[in-house]
Amino acid sequence: MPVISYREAVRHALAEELQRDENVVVMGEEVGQFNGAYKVTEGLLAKFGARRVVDTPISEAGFIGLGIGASMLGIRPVMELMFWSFYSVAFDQILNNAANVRYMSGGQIHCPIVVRGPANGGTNVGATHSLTPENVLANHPGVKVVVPATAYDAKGLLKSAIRDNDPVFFLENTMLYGEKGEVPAEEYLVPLGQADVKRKGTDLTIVTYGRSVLHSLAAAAILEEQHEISAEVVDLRTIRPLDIDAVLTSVARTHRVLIVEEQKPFASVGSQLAYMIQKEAFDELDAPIHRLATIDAPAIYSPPVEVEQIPNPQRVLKAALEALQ
Amino acid sequence: MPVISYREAVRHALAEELQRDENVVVMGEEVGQFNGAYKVTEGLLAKFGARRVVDTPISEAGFIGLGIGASMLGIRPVMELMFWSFYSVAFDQILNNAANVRYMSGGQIHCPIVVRGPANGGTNVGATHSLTPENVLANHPGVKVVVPATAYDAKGLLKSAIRDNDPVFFLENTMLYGEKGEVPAEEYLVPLGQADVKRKGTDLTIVTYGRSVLHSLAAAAILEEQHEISAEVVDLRTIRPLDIDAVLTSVARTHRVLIVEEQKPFASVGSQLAYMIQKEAFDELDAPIHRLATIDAPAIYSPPVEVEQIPNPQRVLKAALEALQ
Amino acid sequence: MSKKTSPTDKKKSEPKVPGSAYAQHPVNARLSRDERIELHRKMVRIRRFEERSLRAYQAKKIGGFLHLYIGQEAVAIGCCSLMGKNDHVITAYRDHGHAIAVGMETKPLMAELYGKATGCSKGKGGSMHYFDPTRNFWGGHGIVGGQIPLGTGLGYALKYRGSKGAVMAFMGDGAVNQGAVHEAYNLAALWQLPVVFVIENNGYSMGTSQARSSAGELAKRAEGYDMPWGQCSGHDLYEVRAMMDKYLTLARDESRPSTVEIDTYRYRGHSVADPDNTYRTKHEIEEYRKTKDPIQLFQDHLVREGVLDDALIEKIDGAARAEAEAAAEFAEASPFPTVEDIQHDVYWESDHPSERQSKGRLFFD
Amino acid sequence: MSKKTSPTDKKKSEPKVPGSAYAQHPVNARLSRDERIELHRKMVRIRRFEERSLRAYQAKKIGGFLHLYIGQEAVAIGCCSLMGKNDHVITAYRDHGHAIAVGMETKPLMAELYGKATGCSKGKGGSMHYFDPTRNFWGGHGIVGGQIPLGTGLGYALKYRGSKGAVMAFMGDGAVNQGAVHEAYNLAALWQLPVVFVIENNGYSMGTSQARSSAGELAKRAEGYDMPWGQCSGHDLYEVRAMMDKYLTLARDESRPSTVEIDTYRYRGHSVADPDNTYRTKHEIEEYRKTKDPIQLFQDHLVREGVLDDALIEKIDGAARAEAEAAAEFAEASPFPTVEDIQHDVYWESDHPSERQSKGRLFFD
Ligand SMILES: Cc1ncc(C[n+]2csc(CCOP(=O)(O)OP(=O)(O)O)c2C)c(N)n1
Ligand SMILES: Cc1ncc(C[n+]2csc(CCOP(=O)(O)OP(=O)(O)O)c2C)c(N)n1
Ligand SMILES: [Mg+2]
Ligand SMILES: [Mg+2]
Repeated sequence: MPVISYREAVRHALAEELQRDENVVVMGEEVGQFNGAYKVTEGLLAKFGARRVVDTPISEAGFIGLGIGASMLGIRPVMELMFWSFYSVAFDQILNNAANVRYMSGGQIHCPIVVRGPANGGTNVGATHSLTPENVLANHPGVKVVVPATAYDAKGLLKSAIRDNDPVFFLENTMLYGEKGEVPAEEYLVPLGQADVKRKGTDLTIVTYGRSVLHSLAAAAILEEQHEISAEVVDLRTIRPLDIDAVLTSVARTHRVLIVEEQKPFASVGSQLAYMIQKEAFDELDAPIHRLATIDAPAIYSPPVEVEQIPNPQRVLKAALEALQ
Repeated sequence: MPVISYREAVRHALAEELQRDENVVVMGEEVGQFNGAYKVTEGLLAKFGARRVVDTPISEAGFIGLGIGASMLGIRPVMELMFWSFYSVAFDQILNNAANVRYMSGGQIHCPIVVRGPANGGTNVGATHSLTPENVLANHPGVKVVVPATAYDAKGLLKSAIRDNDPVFFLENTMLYGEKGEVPAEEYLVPLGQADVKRKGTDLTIVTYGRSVLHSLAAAAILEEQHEISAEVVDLRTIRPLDIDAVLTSVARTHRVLIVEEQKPFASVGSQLAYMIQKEAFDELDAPIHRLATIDAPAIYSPPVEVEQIPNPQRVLKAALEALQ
Repeated sequence: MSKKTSPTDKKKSEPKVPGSAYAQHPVNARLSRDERIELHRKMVRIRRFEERSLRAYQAKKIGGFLHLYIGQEAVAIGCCSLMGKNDHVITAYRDHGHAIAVGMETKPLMAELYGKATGCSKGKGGSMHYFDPTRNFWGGHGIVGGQIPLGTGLGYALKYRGSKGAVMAFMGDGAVNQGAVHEAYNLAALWQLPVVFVIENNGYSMGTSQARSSAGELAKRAEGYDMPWGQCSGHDLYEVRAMMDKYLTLARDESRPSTVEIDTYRYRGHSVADPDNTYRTKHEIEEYRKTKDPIQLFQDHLVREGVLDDALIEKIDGAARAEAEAAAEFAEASPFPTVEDIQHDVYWESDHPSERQSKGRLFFD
Repeated sequence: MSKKTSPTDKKKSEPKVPGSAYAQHPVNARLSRDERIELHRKMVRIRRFEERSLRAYQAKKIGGFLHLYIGQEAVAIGCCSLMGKNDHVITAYRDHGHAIAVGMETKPLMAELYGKATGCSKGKGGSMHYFDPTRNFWGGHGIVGGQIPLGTGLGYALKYRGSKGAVMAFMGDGAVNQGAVHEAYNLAALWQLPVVFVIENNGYSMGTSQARSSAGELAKRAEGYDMPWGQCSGHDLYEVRAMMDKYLTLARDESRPSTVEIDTYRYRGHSVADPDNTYRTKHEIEEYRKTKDPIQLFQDHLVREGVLDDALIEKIDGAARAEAEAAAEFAEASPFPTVEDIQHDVYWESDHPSERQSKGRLFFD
């Protein structure tokens, strides 16, 4: 199977869907002539032209609102937020308009829009550029939220997202863009809402998503080698819809849970998972559910310190050992 | 003790602090000449003049950002959001600027700003006007979040909030404005971060805040009368800082927990509480933690149906009985 | 505080002689007798509908907000009467007039106010959220200014598809101070989208006069984006049509955006809950009623033109009252949505279970 | 797409003769010899500091973004050299120039880039977030346009207190398309706040030329809010001072806001990570370097004025290089913040435990 980067996987998904459906438009700051701030959209302008690949001014509320409006008339815009952090200036369009317009119209309207871009820390860009809003987004019924960890998942999920008739928020990760993985040459889709057990295990369930999947796998390898502990790593892939069954199935086998997430802890995705697991699998739990999150403070700039603020393999390892006590 | 409404309690807090500190300014849409959309600020313009009580255009990002900037120079603005829902257009100012500027400056700056206004459903104003963002706000380290349920608490907490040197987000409730309660004639403060046991009980801990406190008390009365169940009602009053000790103390006595909140369920304040309780009091729990939240959909307009979408005494009662099974 | 002209002394275009200076404008001159009557009828239907809804509100049949359009009817009717099949409309929460103007039936409109399942939005949207995409009507939006980027996107879609149409994106005078509006202006001007931004300037945003909320002339801000703009009175339906025809044509034929500020007035408070006693005088309201009521003015035109007479006026009014009453009866008799309905119309996918592609849990408790 | 004048043919104010037409402006004429030298020295110090930081970045001593100001020095120095004790500054992420202009030491600036505890923001802010309230410098802000309401609020505070001061709120040409900027314009104009909105127009927002991002002339948008505005070249430090003096005086003396657009140019990519090969030609950059470099132009003025000679130029430059090197050594030798430091500087209250009034848990895990 071809080995390509996460960045290329996203790009291929965009190219294939642009090719497949005349209504798909890629839009955002620097996506065209500049080839993308993170080069995800490289070459798309040259291939599809300025009608399909559209550079915007720095007006996130304006152009995302515009995309939502266009989607109501059947355009399928795939909007790039240079950073998901900038949802802060487009919050109203994203979470009042895209999320609610179907409902408020009694089901007469739907918004087949995708908003995508990176949402992560670890690149030393400071507090305002390191928001990880998957919890905030998924709090709003009406939207779907996807956080792929691998090239394979990124491509298959993005293609599903673009074909989805509901607003889908797709959270990538600048630290993953260069990560490579096997991706089939032939077309495939990964359905939204289906978790993936990235590693089988029996002693501990690590529930995670996004880049933390990689850290969790690294920690699981050390647990196996150095501690003879068999950890299962469940990659949610999609936050909403949520494949809670996959989580519960794993918990029913391991009876111990560690949630790993690159989020501020208060009212995070992990909080929600903890609530659901204890509610739906109370008797399966041999110990409290543990969680490893980002250390609770705005994102620090200092490079070596930021590494310690967000999850990393050593932090996951330590948390896993605690969860097993 | 004088009995006044929640609305008056908030107004008195504003008036007293305007009187006490020349740097306090009340600002927002219609707070002055119109006497407030919900008449909370009635009479303040007449009493304190247009320098201290300031009407703004409909520019939430602009005027809240302005307030934050002014607070950096020592003004203590108390900003009214006509609805907290409109934080959607001011999100960046509130959660990137107010929450982060102290951190990004290495502690050189602080923002003694209060943003207040109602955040609730139940008044049939539809999906975009019924946001309850306490979970989203409290997710961001650097801010404080207060949700008072009674006139007494509203006054004492708002006065503390105005004197606080960190940004405080104060969430009122239009359905509570008319509720009356005893409020001392003499000055008092209620510290942020201190829960209040609004009813003592032994069989079940109901953890709640805001208007749901009233519903929980109503349900607790029925539980006592009709089911001989003694429910304790813990009113958090403040979401961040969080008085988790008060919750744990109660759980250690009752061993059963129901969380009641007027929030969309996914990654809510209740999720966070559930995580913390099971983590810190795992062995105290005789049954899974239950939660009653708003039915997961955008806020419906239809008046009799909206009553059923948000928590109400009957829904709390039903949930309490389930939690006790 | 910057100097302001109040709405009352800004009506430079006001007719000096009885009869409208704009009656002879081609877009008006070509109107048939029946079309003229229909324009009048629609304005009357709006007013009677809203008066009836006000009574229903007072009788506690309606919850939430009720923002009446009474006094502004000539704006929605004037603008929407120019709509061709590729023209689209979006507006704010004061949307009853536009809904009737685009041709929606009053029964589902009234039922929506009552929160009934037969409402145009199934009782989910309420007064602020009327929608009818089949009539190119995209709402009814509650967040001030939030609909303007959406409307700009409708224009984008038209241009993308090569449809020769125009979008009218309505907003109030207070809405121009929302950042999203300006972002949309720039996008529309930069990309030359076929959007007419219509500012319905009724002089107040809630209790705040224009002079207390906005620096500078409202429509003139368009100049900063190289966008053509115009101002007109919204009391004379003929004038609204004449002005809008020009800018709609610019949008349809040349795909050029513009901003049109239409002076108008609301007789009622901001919403039914507004006591309306802090920010304007009873006298001001009465003056408008007496001298500028859009229905009265147009009725006078049509009487002078020999199109209307007392009998017909009566008949139209009677029918409009009866229609409003029938709408209220329909609303009253209709069922409420059920608690199960709360979770319908959230996701396209959960509403189309057989076509669902995604897995996993969509709703939480 | 609206017609645009490119930055290069807009410099109507460019001096036709050697020497600056603005040297005789009172605000420049009154400068002492030492003051002139100091202006030059500060520009050189910025440039050498940034060149040194670029090398540190390439050596992987610096993380995140590094947005260099090289080519724009006359703007920050020109503007900030006019600051009185009640004048304040706020800017975006391209903030090194402003920080040095207001008088910050380069050691803590460099240490901040290295992410060290001795940095001006304790290593918490990085390149984009320099702050020094003691010098009336309020940052360094990463969200495009987000600092503009804050700056307006600084102006509000000045006026509230009755301090006779002005705020300079800097932004780039791309930032004018953020809604928050327009909301702030309206507030400043409506309330007559002493704020000068300074658009540093370097022709590009990242890889997007002005013509591809903005309809209309940038500064002219101020007109829509009845705000005075001006445009000038930012290559000639004397011109910047002459123009800004006028608007700062308007702010200080009459509490009137304004918008000033200053044409300038950055030689480097948007940030150090920008390969800078998709949106402008090498030729364009070289032309600027050769004909409009602000340091070279001012140096030439001062040589003509007899203020500078080769020896002094050399000496200043050598000292600036040595200073930059010393700053890098200081940064290198400084300690990083600790993991415990992550949770300091979040809340005023947790940083002042003895004065804490609130109870309960402030941090979560
Ligand atoms: C972002 C936002 N802020 C505030 C409100 C509350 N609000 C609703 S309507 C209104 C006044 C709007 O006035 P204008 O735009 O002139 O329209 P009009 O009501 O006169 O039709 C306000 C402040 C809102 N809905 N959205
Ligand atoms: C709201 C927001 N959107 C996008 C960005 C990413 N971004 C950072 S700088 C920049 C370009 C800004 O250009 P301009 O305002 O001209 O300033 P310059 O970089 O030229 O100094 C962009 C798009 C951001 N930081 N904030
Ligand atoms: Mg108005
Ligand atoms: Mg620029």
